[in-house]
Amino acid sequence: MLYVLIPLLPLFSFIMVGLFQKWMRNQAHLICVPMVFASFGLSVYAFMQVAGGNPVNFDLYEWIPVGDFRPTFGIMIDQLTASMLLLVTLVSSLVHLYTVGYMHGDGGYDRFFAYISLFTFSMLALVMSNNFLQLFFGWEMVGLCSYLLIVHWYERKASTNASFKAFIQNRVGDLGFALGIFLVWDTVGSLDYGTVFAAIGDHRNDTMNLLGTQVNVVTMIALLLFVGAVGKSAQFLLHSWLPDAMEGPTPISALIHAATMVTAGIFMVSRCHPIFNLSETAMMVVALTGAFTALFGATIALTQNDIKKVVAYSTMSQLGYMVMACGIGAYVAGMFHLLTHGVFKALLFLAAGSVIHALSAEQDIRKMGQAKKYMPTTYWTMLWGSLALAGIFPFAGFFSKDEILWEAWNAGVMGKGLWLIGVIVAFMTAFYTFRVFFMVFYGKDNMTDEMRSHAHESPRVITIPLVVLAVGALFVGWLGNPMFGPNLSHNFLGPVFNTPVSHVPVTEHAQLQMPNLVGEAFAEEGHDPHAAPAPHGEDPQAADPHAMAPAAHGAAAAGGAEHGGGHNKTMEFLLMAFSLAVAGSGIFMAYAWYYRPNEAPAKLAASYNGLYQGSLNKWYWDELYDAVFVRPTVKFAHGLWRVADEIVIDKVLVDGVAITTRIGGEILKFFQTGRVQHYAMVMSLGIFVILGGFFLF
Amino acid sequence: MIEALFIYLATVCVICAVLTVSLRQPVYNVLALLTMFFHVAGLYVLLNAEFLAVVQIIVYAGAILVLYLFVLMLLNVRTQSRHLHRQWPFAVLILGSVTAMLVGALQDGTWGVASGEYTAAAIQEIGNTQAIGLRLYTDYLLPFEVASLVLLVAMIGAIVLTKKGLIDDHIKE
Amino acid sequence: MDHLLTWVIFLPLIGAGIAFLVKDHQTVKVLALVTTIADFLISLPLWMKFDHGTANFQFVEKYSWIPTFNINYHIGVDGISLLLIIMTTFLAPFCVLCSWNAIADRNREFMINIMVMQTAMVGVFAALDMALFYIFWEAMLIPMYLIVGVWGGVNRIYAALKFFIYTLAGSLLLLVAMIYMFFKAGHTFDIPALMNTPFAPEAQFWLFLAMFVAFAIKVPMFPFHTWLPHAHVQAPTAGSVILASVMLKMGAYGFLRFCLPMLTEASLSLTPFILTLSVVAIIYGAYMALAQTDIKKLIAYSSVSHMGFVTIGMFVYNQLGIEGAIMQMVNHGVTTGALFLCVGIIYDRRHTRDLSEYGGLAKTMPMFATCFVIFSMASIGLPGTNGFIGEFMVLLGAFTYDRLTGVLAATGIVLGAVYMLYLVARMIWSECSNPENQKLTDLSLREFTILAPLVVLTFVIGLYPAPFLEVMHVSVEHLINQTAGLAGAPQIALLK
Amino acid sequence: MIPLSSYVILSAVLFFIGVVGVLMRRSIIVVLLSIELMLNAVNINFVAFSHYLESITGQVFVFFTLTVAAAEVAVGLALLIAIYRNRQTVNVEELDMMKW
Repeated sequence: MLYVLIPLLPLFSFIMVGLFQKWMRNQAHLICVPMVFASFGLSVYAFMQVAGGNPVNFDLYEWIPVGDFRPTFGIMIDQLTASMLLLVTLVSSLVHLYTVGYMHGDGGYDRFFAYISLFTFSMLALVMSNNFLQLFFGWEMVGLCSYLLIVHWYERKASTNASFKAFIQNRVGDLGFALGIFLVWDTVGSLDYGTVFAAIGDHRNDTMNLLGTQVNVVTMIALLLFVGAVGKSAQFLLHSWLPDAMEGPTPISALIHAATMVTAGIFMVSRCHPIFNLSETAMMVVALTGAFTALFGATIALTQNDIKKVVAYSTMSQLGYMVMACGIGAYVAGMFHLLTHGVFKALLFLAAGSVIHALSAEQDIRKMGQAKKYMPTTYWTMLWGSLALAGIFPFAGFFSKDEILWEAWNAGVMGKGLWLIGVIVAFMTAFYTFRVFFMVFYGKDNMTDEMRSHAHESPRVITIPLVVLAVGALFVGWLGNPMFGPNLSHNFLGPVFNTPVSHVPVTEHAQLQMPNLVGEAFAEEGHDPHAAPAPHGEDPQAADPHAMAPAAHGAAAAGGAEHGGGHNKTMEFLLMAFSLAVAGSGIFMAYAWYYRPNEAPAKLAASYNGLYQGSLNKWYWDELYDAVFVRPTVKFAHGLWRVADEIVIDKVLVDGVAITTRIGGEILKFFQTGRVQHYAMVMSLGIFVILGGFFLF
Repeated sequence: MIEALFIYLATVCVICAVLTVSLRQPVYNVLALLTMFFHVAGLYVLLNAEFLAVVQIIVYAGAILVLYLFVLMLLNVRTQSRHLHRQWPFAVLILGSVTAMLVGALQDGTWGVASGEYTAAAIQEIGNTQAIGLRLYTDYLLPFEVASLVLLVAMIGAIVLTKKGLIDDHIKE
Repeated sequence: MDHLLTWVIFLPLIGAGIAFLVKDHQTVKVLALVTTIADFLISLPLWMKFDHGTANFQFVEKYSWIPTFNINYHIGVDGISLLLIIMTTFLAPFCVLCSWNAIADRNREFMINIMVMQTAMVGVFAALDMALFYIFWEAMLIPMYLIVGVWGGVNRIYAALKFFIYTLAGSLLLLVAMIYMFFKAGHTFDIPALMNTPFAPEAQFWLFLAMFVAFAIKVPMFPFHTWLPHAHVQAPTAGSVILASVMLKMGAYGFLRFCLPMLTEASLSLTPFILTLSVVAIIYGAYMALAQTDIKKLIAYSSVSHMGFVTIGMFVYNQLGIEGAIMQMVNHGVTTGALFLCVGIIYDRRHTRDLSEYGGLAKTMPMFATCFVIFSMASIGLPGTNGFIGEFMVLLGAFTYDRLTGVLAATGIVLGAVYMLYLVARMIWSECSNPENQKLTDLSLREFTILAPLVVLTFVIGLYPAPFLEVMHVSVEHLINQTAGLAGAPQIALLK
Repeated sequence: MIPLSSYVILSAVLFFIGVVGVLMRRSIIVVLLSIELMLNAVNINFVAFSHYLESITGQVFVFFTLTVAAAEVAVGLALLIAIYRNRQTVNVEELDMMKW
């Protein structure tokens, strides 16, 4: 029951700050920061418990008990949840700390703290859920928090619009997600993970009628759930809210729109892998969506000039990577990338925030340059983050990204294509990351005098989280290192995905009887599970780095490539070297063009103006949505209101009845002459009619 | 014989009725009605209702129609250039057809069964007047009293309505 | 307290009677507040002593009233009406409080109206005799007509007249149906007896149509909704609250109390028709709301949309759907009532309902903004707030009954968010450019007292709805069993 | 023997002549006369039925009809005088106060 405190502590601080706002004001962090750190501490404890083979699953209370429908609020902590817990609470703690400095003096200081605490609670409720409805609860709540935080500076029109957009696009995704949940309930009759995952296999051949065609129910479920992931993880078609969300303060960009909330989609797909695994079609859709998003985001990121936008598009692109990984069944790789990405992307955002903070809230990289001398800590941490993102050995991104690429390589014909996309994206990623980096810290000094005079290194509360994350960015990747020692990420996460679908042993309303695989795995290798979160990868123990990979595939229907043995190992190294070279060339290109002021980019842009404008304008996707959805909807609504409602229904039909009555009255008025004989005449007429009718019929 | 008498009486009744409603001068109307009342009395005699025949003449001819004549003289109403209402053709047409329908319908009706209680012979034996009186003052005593009350009310009403200054002022206001 | 329910019904009327004798406005205000609060307090034992284990009516009182027509004073509650009664008594004090200063003219009469209104409303939910039901049902119109017509806005006469005649027209058909049933059921208006009377299917069809018109106007369902925006816009705040929170529920309650159990075959065969109208109402209402610039109109149209969920829930004949519909009724009462209260609060300050006049209220009225956003989120149906519970249950119920209906209705989730957030964005966020808005003061203590309990209730229902749900389980099961005995409803199998 | 239907038909014809009189005359006096005519037509019916059904009750009712006729004449003529006094007319067409 101690685990209940993990989400409840942030909730408590939210409530306290919310209720006693008046007395909190600028002291809000005094409650929030300790609470979230305590939550982090508990998460570490929980992680160790899980690693020690004590996963938990229990219900707190029944939420909506109606007949057979008995969803609960419950807590389930398995390996997947535990690693998410760590990520969420760690990043959240650091962001809380960072916020103390970053938001200092802001009018909504207390409000901001309240909301990020609420967000932390919601995100924890999401990942710790043991059923779909609580997942949905967290899912929507994080959306709300994201909304409230984007609109933090509500007086800016852009913030308001961005928040609106974020909420609506998320809601569209949530609609799909909700429908997916409905279908799960309708198919299985339960929303509890354990029950659903255990029973979904029995329905693998069920079909349903979709507008006249028979489709597989499980595919339908998977696709609908994935729509939710598309919305939340800003995948292609529901992606355009994420860059706009950068209107919010930078800490939340780091926390919500990089490290945690946007990864909920990947988390959900991983969590629901027993469903996805059953449907090749769904997996293919997932993989292709992810790959396309990765490419799409990267192409846009190439030309953006707003420092946060670049990072945002890069986030989108990386999320695409993770989704792609899920789509080929490489959940472990996806989750691992999620974790490493959470760390280094949060770092990048926070560092970018530090830059912005230091340079008088300027976000346009064209107006920066030579910032290195003002902020050494930021410089170094950002460098580490950029290296991690670019995928340079030995930083985190290298391991996780290459694992995805490797899994893709092994995933059949389609996988090869995905691999190619992945490599191209990797090149772009390296390029645009260092484009920003060089333009900010080197290049031509385009700062105004005023900016320059205020430029300074950020205070401790800002730099400490940066440093912590930078260290993390350096080491966290080694957890999934495929070369030396055991691949800890696979050892730890693998069992979740490895477990045969029909045997997921989560029992309803009872303590979870998780297979003790994790503990055994660690025990066999003589490993100290308690040290798992710490960066220690150089354990020289011999272990097959792919021990878990086939397992991950075993369940996967899409990634059916068989692989194993020495040949693959060589191949893997070759591919690693290749992608390293690709990333390196990307960095070199950025160096060549942006380290010193250079005409080359402008020339290139001029010669491919169409492409350049397209990328700069996000391939006109906003304009397209505006023209296809927004404006027609508004126009249609207005038209419908004016014509259908006000005129047809109200005036013609409803008031029409009244007017007809009135006209009738006006006509009948003339029969009211006041003369007795007329009345008598009408009576006679009546007699005539009655008698006539009587005789006729 | 009786049939001939009936035909005569009925024909005169109808003609007088038509005259009553159609003649221009009110006095002629009254006189036509008077004629009709006499013939109705004749019909009553045909139907063995001698008492009623007498009452018909005394009350209707003697009292009611005389009252009309008094009023006519009292008011001295100008004869109007147009004595018929505009809707008269419709009235004649519609009611004419109604009458036609009724006449058609009533041709061969059988209504009720003779009770045999007051056969012509029985009435003759005790006398028409006594027969009515017996009925009126026994079974119909209460209606009879009510009728007298109606007359009383009518009398008071007539007085109140015609008395100058009682109603007129109100109406004028 | 043997006659607890009678007390709950007639206490406000007694209060109104006393208020007639008192001339002082201030005293009457206090009297009204005390009466309504007392009424709420004595209605609580209904809930606490309610036996969850039986579908029978409880707290029944039955006295012969008009023996000639076998009309009885017969009242009682079951799981379906209990929550609605509690909700009615719960909201009444807020109506009094929000009219405390807002109604300057003839305040005393206003309070009397509110109290009379409450008697009629509780009476409708508690009546177990159809004639009694009808009397309360119609009696409700009079104070509402006065509230809109006397204390309303500029076009109040038009709105009040439209409201009155529209509803009355529907009610008359109800009367016809009622009299027919009276004769068919062997000269009784008794609701439990009528529930056990089988009516011929052809007769049911016409009876259902007659009742449908009456109830659909009140709900209001799609083509019968146009009185609502007018009435809402013109009504004073308390009037809007009562309208939205309680009166709209009467129609839905009527469907549950009469159509489903008494006219089961007709209900089943006309289900596709009702579901279609409901889906149209959800989507159409949302689109209408989107086009509004008048805050009250926007919320009024949102009510059309939300009540669409209620009617869908009732006509899917499963426990999720029907309980969801009842929850949705309660939630809509709380949430929309609260939204109207919010609008009233801001209207008292600015005397305009034009959305373009507002903006940036978060800056000048942070507490108000917080409450408003909370209620908006509840209206959107965010998990954790009350709105989610009803909406989700209804949608899930609808989805299991007929997938297409479920899917189409679920689009209301998105559309609801669109118009509600549009309202929030225009009103609460964005720049506080209007100088009038910069002078606004935040909630007073009185206003805070009004909103705070509603905020609490929003979350209580949202996070722990079990106490609200458990009272209705058995009654709803009973209702479903009544319908389940008959042949399955025709399905619109487009997605099945 | 004269059949009952003859009397009934006669009565009906007379009655409707009376109705026509009520409908088509402009003078109140003649309208009242027409009403007397209708009453008489009814009386013929009563008496005829009384005779043919061998029951004296019909004749008793004629008696009552007579009373009503007398009362009607008294009140009617009184009204007529009152109207004439106020409006100097006995023309029914000009009396449209019932419109208000």
